[in-house]
Amino acid sequence: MMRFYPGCTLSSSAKPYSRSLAWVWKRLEIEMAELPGWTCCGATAAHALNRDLAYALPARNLAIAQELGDDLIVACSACYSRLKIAQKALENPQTRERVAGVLGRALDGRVQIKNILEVLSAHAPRIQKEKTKALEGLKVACYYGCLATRIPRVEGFDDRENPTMMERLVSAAGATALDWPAKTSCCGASFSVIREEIALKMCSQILEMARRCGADVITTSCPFCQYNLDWAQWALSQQDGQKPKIPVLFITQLVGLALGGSEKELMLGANLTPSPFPKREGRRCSPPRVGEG
Amino acid sequence: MSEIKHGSVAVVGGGIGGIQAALDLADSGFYVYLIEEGPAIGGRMAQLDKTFPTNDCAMCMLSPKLVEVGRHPNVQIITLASVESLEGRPGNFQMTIRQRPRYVDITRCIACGRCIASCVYQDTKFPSEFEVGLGKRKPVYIPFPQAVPLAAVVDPQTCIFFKSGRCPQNCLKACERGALDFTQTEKLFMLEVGAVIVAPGFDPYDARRVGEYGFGRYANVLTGPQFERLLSASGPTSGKVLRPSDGKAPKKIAFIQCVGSRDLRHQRYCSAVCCMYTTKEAIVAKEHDHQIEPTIFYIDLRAYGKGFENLVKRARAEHGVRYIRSMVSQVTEIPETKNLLIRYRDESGSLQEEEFDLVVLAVGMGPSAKGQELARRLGIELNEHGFAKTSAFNPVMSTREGVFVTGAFTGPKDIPETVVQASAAAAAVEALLAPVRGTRTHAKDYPEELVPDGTPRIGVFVCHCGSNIAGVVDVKSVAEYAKTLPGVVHAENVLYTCSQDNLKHMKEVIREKRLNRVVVASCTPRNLAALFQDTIREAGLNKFLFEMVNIREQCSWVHSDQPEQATEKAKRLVRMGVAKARELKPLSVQSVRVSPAALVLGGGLSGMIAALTLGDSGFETHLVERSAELGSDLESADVQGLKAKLLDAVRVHPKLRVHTNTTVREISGFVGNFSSVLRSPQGEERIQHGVVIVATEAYEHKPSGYLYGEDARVLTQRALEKALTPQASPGLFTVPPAAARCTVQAEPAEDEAHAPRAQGRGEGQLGKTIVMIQCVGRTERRPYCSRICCAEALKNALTLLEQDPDRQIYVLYREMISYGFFEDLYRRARDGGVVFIRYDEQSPPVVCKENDQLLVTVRDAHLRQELVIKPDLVVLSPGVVPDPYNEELSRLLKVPLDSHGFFVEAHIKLRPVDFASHGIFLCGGSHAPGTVPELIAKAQAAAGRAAIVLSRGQLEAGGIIASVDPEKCTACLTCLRECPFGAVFINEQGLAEIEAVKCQGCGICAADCPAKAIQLGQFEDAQELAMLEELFRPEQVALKALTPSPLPRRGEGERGRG
Amino acid sequence: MTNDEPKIVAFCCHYCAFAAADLAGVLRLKYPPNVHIIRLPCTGKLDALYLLKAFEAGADGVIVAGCLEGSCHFISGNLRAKKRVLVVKSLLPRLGIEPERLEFFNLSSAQGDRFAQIAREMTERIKSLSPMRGEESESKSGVDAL
Amino acid sequence: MKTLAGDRQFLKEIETHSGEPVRRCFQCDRCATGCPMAPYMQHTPNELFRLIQLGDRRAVLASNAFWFCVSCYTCSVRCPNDIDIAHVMDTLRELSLREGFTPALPQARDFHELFLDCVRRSGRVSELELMARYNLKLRKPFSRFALGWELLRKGRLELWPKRTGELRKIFKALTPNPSPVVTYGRGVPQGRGEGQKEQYKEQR
Ligand SMILES: Cc1cc2nc3c(=O)[nH]c(=O)nc-3n(C[C@H](O)[C@H](O)[C@H](O)COP(=O)(O)OP(=O)(O)OC[C@H]3O[C@@H](n4cnc5c(N)ncnc54)[C@H](O)[C@@H]3O)c2cc1C
Ligand SMILES: Cc1cc2nc3c(=O)[nH]c(=O)nc-3n(C[C@H](O)[C@H](O)[C@H](O)COP(=O)(O)OP(=O)(O)OC[C@H]3O[C@@H](n4cnc5c(N)ncnc54)[C@H](O)[C@@H]3O)c2cc1C
Ligand code: SF4
Ligand code: SF4
Ligand code: SF4
Ligand code: SF4
Ligand code: SF4
Ligand code: SF4
Ligand code: SF4
Ligand code: SF4
Repeated sequence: MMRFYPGCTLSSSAKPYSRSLAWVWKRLEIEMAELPGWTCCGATAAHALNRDLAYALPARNLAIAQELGDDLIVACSACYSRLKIAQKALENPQTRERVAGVLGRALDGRVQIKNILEVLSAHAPRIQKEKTKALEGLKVACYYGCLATRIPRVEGFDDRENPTMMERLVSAAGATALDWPAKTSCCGASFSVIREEIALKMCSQILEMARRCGADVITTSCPFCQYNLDWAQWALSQQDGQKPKIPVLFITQLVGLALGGSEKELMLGANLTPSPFPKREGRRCSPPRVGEG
Repeated sequence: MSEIKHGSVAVVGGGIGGIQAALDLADSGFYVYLIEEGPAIGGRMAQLDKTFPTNDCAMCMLSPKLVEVGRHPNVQIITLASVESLEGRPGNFQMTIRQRPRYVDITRCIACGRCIASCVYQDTKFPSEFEVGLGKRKPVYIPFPQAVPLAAVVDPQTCIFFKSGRCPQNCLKACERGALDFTQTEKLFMLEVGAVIVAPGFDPYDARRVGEYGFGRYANVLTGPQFERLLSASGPTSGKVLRPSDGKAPKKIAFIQCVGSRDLRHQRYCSAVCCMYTTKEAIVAKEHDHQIEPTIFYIDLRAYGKGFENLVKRARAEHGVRYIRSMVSQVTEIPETKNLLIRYRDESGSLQEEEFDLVVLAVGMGPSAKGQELARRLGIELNEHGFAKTSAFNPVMSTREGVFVTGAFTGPKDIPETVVQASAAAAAVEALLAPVRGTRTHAKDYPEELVPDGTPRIGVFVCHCGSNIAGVVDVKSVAEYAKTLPGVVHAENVLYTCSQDNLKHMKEVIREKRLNRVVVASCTPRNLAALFQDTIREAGLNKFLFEMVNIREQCSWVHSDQPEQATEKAKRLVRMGVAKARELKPLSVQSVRVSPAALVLGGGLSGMIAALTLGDSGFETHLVERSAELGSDLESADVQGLKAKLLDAVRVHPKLRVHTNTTVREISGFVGNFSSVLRSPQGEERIQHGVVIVATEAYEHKPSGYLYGEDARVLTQRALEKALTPQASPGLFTVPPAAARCTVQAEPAEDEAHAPRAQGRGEGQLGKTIVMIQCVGRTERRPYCSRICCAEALKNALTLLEQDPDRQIYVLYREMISYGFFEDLYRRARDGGVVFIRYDEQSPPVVCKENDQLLVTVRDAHLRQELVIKPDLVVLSPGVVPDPYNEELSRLLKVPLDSHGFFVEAHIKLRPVDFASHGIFLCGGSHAPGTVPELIAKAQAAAGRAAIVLSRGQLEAGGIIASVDPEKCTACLTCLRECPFGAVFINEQGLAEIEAVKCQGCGICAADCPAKAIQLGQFEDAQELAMLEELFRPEQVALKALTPSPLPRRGEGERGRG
Repeated sequence: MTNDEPKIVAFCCHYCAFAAADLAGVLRLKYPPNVHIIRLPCTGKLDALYLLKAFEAGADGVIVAGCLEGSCHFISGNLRAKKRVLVVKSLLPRLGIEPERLEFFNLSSAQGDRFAQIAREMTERIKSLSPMRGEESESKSGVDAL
Repeated sequence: MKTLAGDRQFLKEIETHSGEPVRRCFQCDRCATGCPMAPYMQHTPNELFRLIQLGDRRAVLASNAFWFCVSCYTCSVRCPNDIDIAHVMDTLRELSLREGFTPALPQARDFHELFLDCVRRSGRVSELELMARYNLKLRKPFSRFALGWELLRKGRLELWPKRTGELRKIFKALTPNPSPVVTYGRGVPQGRGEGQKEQYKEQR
């Protein structure tokens, strides 16, 4: 069975993600249950300060999945990366022993950690067949961010430098996937609190690239990326209201839309940037075509 | 040992390596099956534009070889073929071949291209393999214009007929020769061969796998092989450098080195050629378009071969190529312009961003996938890099007896090394199959030559070439016109002159009409002249009584829009051809007996190998060594086993005569017939021999400065090597154990990993902290890279660490020249803790002493900081200089030395172990520095080339050569000076005379002789001038002059102009 | 030969220019039919005399085409030929012939397009010059005049 | 000018802790040319590595480079020598704190420590709590107020996330005593590492 590891963000700031994800699952009849008793993987902080903590926190969750004999499905790129890195590090017998001692649990390293995109793209044909909403002409820049595919020495779920799974989903959903050069650039999420101006600069470069490539929408599968880009546009617009905004959607929101989900069901309104479908939903915001600007 | 039975050899792979091996074998008495996977031979070299380091045209060098092997009576080319299996033992193998159908009968196809033009696909649609995807082809295509075999091929993968069975087959209908045959099927057959040479080459690394550079994603990111095609005049853009995205000429081009090489994520080794091919590509691009600004991003610039450094210097100084030592992490496409953004670190270490119009990725050489499959079928092993496994002491021997390997299949290498290895493999086969030499080759019998009577009786055959010529030129009127020309007694039109039935007909006509000269007006003489010459020879004519007029490539195909003018031109060309034919003379070819013995100069490693190879091939060999001992230079620990084996083998070999303490006083004669005087303490001895092999050495240069000679703790790498104990030397030859791929032990146990081990041997003398300084004295007396000293330093560093892992070793270098698999040594040294510090050419390290403590000061070029090291020992790599004695040898043998004192080969690419003077060959360090395996291959190759001469017994001399008319010679010696091949000598009469065997037929002497005393056969002045006059003779005058019946000789009467 | 087309002879080295001309054919490149090739084993064989003879016999232009520098099959034949061509070029004015009518080219066997281009350019160049020696009487000059 | 001691202790420490072969670096620059943060770093990763190879402990541990690393792993996946550079950056951060070097970005250390403290106490991180504590720490309690409000309004901030105390045990085992997290949570900013530094020195 597939066990879902939501991670801390999906249960708080990335609620639109977890909601839309749940909606899409239901719609596609994917069976998935939350990993019981999951805890934080320590993302972004543990590895920065304490090597073994950075292995032990994910390992605890791996151990739970292992005991259940289940695959672990992860939506957040940071969690995915930490879990994978820890699993790789635990291949080393000494590390494994140390960490297992702390956890009081044996680890066999056999848990399959899967990215949400792997699970979703297996359903791409169904999405293609069952889509109800026309997204034709909507030009989508798929943004993977840095963590999803860059896991040292680990064969990832997609090409490291040029992943295409989201593009396949976007095409299945009937929209046009753009090839653009910033799809795996780092958005500086971990600096959005510490050194805002740096993160803002990195985000604005990515947003700018999407704009220059003619994107109507950016889509992503990582809550940090979504939050960061969303926030950056919001913050930038505080400084300069003129800039056209590119909606930043979770991939599940986009797929959900194609499958007939309502903006409400998919929590589109919770995004800081507006919906790409202003007219139909009767909301006011900038027009989707921003490429020319 | 099973019996040696078959005098035939299978050469698998038709690249330059396979071709060279095939030619060497076929020329020395073996029948060769050349088996090629693709539709044509030529390999990767055919796709190159120019070749480094001389940057001469690849096709100009290759094409003559292609034609030669294509026409060789003892070579059978089998294309579209792969090996199924190999049974049996050396001398008696059975090889099963699977040959895919071509759907074109190559004996009928004349490569006219009509099928292609009429294929139902109007547009060329499918990516062309030859153009590396930059150009397109149709389902039916001719691989490339110079292809051998030159014939169309149908690709069933893309042809509609094979895909759906529903194609009107326009191609079939269009072919006038009925050459297309869609009923062909796959064939399975067996060959009996005595030995196998495997040469399947390499695959360029797939740049898509290095995703960060965006190949396949960004239009203006190309690979090195693609860029070659872009530069090639016959490539998809006719040699114009244009961007794929918009067809515009790029200005700024970035080259990124080591793409997929020297990288644990891809190929661990260095691909050995890409630094140079990029340098070449940058220069050639610049030559094509001066606007272009090339920039090369690299880690180490590996310009280690002969002449390489010079090319790089020229690239920098003359062509303004910018070299930036900084690897690029990623390439970003700018959406609007499709330009490419690159970030790098400049000299000062600051990060720069720069836009380029085009990016070229220097992809490395990966093992050939098909070659690996082939290896499986042949039952030979691969090394850990996926290339053929060879032994260091026999670099062309595979793991299966009787199966030899060569070229890029044995590891990344350039063309000269491939050619060397090919000749070495051929030599090894010759030695193995010596007892059955000549048993499978055929010598053709020709009727006795008729002696032509004075008056020309010329036959002219004007070819339709289907509609290739006849479609444009009115061939009938050309033939009619030919009949009116003086001397012509027969002229006719032929549908295809080259067809078998016509050749037969031609012979009949020659006999019936007692023709004594033949003119064929058809296609280019470059392909078919030899065929026609052979035909008239079969009819009893001297083969030089033939002239070929090209009215296809040089007339109908280029003037198809002006049929009338084309017809007129064809007539003029025929008139010229007939005029020349009237003047043709039979040329004789004499046979010269060959003394079946060899002289090898230099009894070191190379000399011993060369002598043994020749001896094994059955030729008596004199091995001459200046010093008292053979192999005295083989000092390092790792070659002691080899040295002992060689000395034993030399001692007992029945064909070898060793002359130690001996030098050569005099060498006279020429190929096949040399006569030399050997001088030893015992006196002088004269020997007769057919060939000479020069196998002299190169020395470690004696360094100056760095406290060398002043402090005993400063020594050279060689001296260090001697000081190191023999055991457990990692050696340059032992293949490094497969370094644990990528996965470093994540956490070595704290104590175990780096804890000092028991005190190493020799540590007391050599000390703990050791500094090695590379490229000592390189700027001054030795302005070239010596190729071996970096690897030697690595080897010694590893030995030092093996003795005591706690030693601290610093290597101060300019460029780390760990090309090819030596990259493994470099990595092992770093993993062992050796610290490599790069210094700039401008600020070499300084060695000094402070209170008896050695101090080395060096400016770390990466940190841009001065560092001071306090070593216990300083080891210098002063590089290699050629034997000063070479000068004397060069005078004795009349062979050239380059400005550094190394011998100069005949052709750096295609005749790397031959001297320009026939019959003299070279190997050893005096040719160019090299490692032991490289020198062994070179020595074997020299022996193999020499064996070709010796195996013949007779040499043919004559034909198209120059000769002096003693009546006219004024003994001015111009020719003696000018002949590039030393073929002219002064005879007893004090006049110039030309040694037929040495003359190569260039005609330089003839053009330079002020007394016009020299004529070159087939290109005599009278013949050339006759053509000129006929060309410009106005029609009316010509017609008048034509009427008289007794044949007029070219004389005053005909002259005059309208 | 049509009267308006200049008559051009091209002395081509077997290994490069001659092969390049073949390639031009294979690629079906077009050039004027007034260019005629005489094959030499190497341009090193080119006697200065041939050049003068060509003009004497009635050539309007002469092309000499050898290998790229450094690529001569016979080491340096092309360099020698180039020198001879330069010498003859310097002599031509004395014979009343524009030196532009004679030119030396380097090209490789892969440069089919360059061969065609050379043929076209030389034709154009010579057309742009005033016609050669109008009267036949002058044609006796040539070599003997030297 | 600079003297080389020929001491490899520092290199060994880093390699042992990180498990990464820092010695293998051959200065290709790829890590530097791909790093989004390189412009902010005093030493690009390759320079840092060269300094480690030469044993310059001070220069390395005092550098700001690893504090500016955002752990994007660009360098790690592109290093031709397969060195997980980002992980070495983690190691350097840890070591430099342990040895009492002043962090170049104290707020980064603060944030990470607060994050981990949340994790320790709650098992999961509440962004609201984290932000609040962080802002308090910075003595700018109202910074990002507007954003927080916006998020809250849009239902994106959970006020009372699920809590679990499960992780205290792990933290106890893995964070040396006194735990830097806890210590720091009590607000003892600088100098705290001194004792450890001594201890560490003895160790080697
Ligand atoms: C971009 C680039 C530029 C280069 N430039 C230069 C240069 O300027 N100078 C230089 O010296 N070198 C250069 N090189 C290197 C040069 O290409 C090689 O040294 C040379 O081609 C090696 O020759 P080969 O005969 O070993 O292999 P190849 O040329 O690869 O030929 C191998 C042949 O074997 C055939 N084959 C493969 N598998 C089988 C099979 N199973 N059965 C039958 N046939 C098979 C192939 O079809 C091919 O025809 C360059 C290389 C590259 C990539
Ligand atoms: C400093 C240095 C270090 C090297 N280290 C390595 C290494 O670690 N690994 C490696 O693979 N390779 C190494 N090599 C390269 C090479 O493998 C060895 O030098 C090898 O021994 C060279 O073999 P050779 O046959 O060319 O010359 P040599 O073995 O030196 O033989 C030449 C012989 O010719 C004799 N001779 C010279 N002139 C005449 C004449 N006119 N008449 C008669 N006899 C003559 C000489 O006396 C000598 O015996 C090194 C080379 C040098 C210079
Ligand atoms: S039409 Fe016939 S002869 Fe011409 S290329 Fe095609 S197959 Fe060959
Ligand atoms: S059969 Fe048809 S598709 Fe195939 S080569 Fe001939 S014309 Fe082209
Ligand atoms: S260093 Fe080696 S692999 Fe890299 S470009 Fe140069 S030759 Fe190729
Ligand atoms: S030390 Fe020797 S091999 Fe290395 S770069 Fe210098 S000359 Fe070349
Ligand atoms: S150049 Fe001519 S005249 Fe002079 S020596 Fe040679 S053959 Fe005799
Ligand atoms: S033709 Fe050439 S090789 Fe022969 S003698 Fe004359 S110059 Fe020498
Ligand atoms: S990418 Fe790796 S090898 Fe290159 S400089 Fe950085 S750490 Fe060193
Ligand atoms: S992980 Fe750190 S050092 Fe590496 S590229 Fe990213 S920011 Fe730079």
